[in-house]
Amino acid sequence: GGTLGCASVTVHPRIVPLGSAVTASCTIQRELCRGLQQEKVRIRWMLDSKLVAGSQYQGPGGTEVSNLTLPRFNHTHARLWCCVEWNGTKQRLSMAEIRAGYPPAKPFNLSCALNLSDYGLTCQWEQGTDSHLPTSVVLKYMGSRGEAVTGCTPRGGHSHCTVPRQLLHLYRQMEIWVSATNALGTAESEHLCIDPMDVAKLDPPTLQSIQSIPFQTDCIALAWDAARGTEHMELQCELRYRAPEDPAWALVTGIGGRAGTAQHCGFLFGTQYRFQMRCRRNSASPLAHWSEWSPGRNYTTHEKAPTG
Amino acid sequence: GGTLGCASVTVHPRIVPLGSAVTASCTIQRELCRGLQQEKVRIRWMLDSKLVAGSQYQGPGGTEVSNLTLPRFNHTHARLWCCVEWNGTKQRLSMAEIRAGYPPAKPFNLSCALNLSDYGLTCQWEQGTDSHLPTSVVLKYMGSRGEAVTGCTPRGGHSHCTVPRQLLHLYRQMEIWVSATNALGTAESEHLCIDPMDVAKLDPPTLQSIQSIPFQTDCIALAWDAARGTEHMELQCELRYRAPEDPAWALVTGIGGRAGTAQHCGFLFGTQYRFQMRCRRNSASPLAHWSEWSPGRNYTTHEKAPTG
Amino acid sequence: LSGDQDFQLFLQRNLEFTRKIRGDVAALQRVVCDTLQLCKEEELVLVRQDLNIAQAPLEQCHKRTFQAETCFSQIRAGLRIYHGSLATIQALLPGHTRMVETLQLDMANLSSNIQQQMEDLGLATVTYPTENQDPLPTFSSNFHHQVGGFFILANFQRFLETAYRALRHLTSLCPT
Repeated sequence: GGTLGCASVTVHPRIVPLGSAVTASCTIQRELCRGLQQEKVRIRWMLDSKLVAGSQYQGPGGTEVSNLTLPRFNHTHARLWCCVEWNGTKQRLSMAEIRAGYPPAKPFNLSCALNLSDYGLTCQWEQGTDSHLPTSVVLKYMGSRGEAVTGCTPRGGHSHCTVPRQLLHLYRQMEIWVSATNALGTAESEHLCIDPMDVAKLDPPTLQSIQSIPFQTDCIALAWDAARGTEHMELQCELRYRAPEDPAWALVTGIGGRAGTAQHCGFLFGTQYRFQMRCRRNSASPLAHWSEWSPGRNYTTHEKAPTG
Repeated sequence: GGTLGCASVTVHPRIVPLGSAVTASCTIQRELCRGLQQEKVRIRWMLDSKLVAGSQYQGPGGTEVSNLTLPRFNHTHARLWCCVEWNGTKQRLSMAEIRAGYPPAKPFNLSCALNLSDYGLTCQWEQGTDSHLPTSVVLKYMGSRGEAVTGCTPRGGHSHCTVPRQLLHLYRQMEIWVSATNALGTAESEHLCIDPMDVAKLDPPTLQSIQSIPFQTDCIALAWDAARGTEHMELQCELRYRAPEDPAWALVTGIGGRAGTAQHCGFLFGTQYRFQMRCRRNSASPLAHWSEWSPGRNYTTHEKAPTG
Repeated sequence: LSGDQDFQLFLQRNLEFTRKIRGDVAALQRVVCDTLQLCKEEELVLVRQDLNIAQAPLEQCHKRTFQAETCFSQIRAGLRIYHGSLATIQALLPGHTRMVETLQLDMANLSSNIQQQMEDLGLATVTYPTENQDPLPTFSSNFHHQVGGFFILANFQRFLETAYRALRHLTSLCPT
């Protein structure tokens, strides 16, 4: 680095792990420095605005050289100035920037969800500790010929991005991971092995109607519609209900298929219950996402007829 | 027209003024219609999905022809189907689309403003009544050799667009207008004759300081900065002020020049006033735009000293 | 062949995928009906004879002596033909380009899912060039172009129904 003219600074390495040593050398070619010819060349080093001592000696071909070692460099970003004393001033003749930080932390908690309106696969992750260095983060996946392909690049330091439908391959396993790279190294998150459809995020179902089943049963029948865009899917749904004074929701699992109707018994008579439902795609994958709970719907069961 | 094969429909004209007459004719060349040879050809017309009666006769060369007149065509867009009865069904053999509407309305309320950050000239206008026909709208201006040049084309039905700096000629009068064209005609807005600089839209000035002028006067002195990017302009500014209980703003006009300071008297003592200022480029053109009012600034005038 | 767990997963997934594609084709047919007023096949029997509309053969998936390898190959060949024909639809429905492109993406994915499964099963497969060079059909009039589009979708819907039955038939050949 530095100019090859009157003075040049070389630093090695330019980007260092925080706290490690940095060595620099400044070479002054007196004959190329106008106004410096007669003067005795006294080289001074400044780290940002702090004076630091180097060791000066005569180099080859009448050059003056000063070497400097910074044993434990703990700035994340600093400027090393090579100056000479001249007319009572410190003349800044050359400069090199030094950066320090850490190799990128391993991204973790990678999770993805397929948006069914545009079939984009949005993945998010945790970045881990800041490396203090410019770090490029990219979401990658294994292409059909086994090569790593870039799915998407998060914008401006975000830790999520969306792989567009065009790059996805539906109904087939894909290997996907986050890769972070800076001057000091690369780190990869766990590799997720998913079929994008397995992580489809469904909109909630809609509870259409709830009725008590006549002739004094404690059962109700409810009808629901699955979210648009899921007509072709096998769904697995859950119902929860609760009377105002109930401490917790009661849960009915395993409501399946496309039927859109379900029956359940064990309700108190003449009691107002609040019902909600949610669904997910019926798949073996543990990563499958439940939809949000549907908007709640109240229903008061019929009174029990006076007996005898 | 339709196909030259088995059946063809001709309509005249294809685009008509709303409510006017449309005549159509359908010609069936029996020998080219596979499956129709033996049948008695009964031609039926359908306007979109409504049956309409035509008059059928034998045309030259063994063809069957049906003519149709729609006296007052009042659909803006319709499909005219030529069908034949066949095996108990109406076979659609040919189709022609008819559109109806009005010549474009004359665009009005054309106004333009020059944006001083990118020197783009943004013009907006009112489109007038919908012509119901595909209409191309273009902002035009008179080029240096007197020919009409396209300044910009509004996107997707908007009624504004921006002439980029490269096409503009600053500090020179230009003639600019909107031209709307569809199949039934062309309409032009009023022609504006402006120097783009005359319609510069300035950012508001900033009120820097307001002080009572000492020694018991009812005057105040205020200092303000004109917006960035107007340093080379002669400005004309206005000040308005108001005490909380005042019904309306008081207006001080004719604050001019570059001075950036002004004085005004007639204020009550010990009263909190709210001040705002706006400026425009000092030009003869009545079209010059005032900037928005600057952010308001409160100031309480000093108390009147007890006399005697 | 069909007792294998992976093959079962392949079948379940791609049965759903085929249902999805059939749904998307039906949606396009509704658009053609709504915007072009072409809704009923029986009204277009005569004009159809003036047009030569691609119809992909699928008899290997019908036959009593059902043969997965040849049936799969015919499904893939058909998907390719209809993938190309959809360009005709795209030109007809400029406002629905994304809908057609998404359908084409799904068709390409389904075809390569089948190809990969055939390779996993050790069956011979064809690899098609990515770009489809088949020339697009030309139509003598805008009306014929619209009717051509209508029949491409109708034929493709029937093709998908047969393919779906073939895949379902495979699931029934083995205990799930």
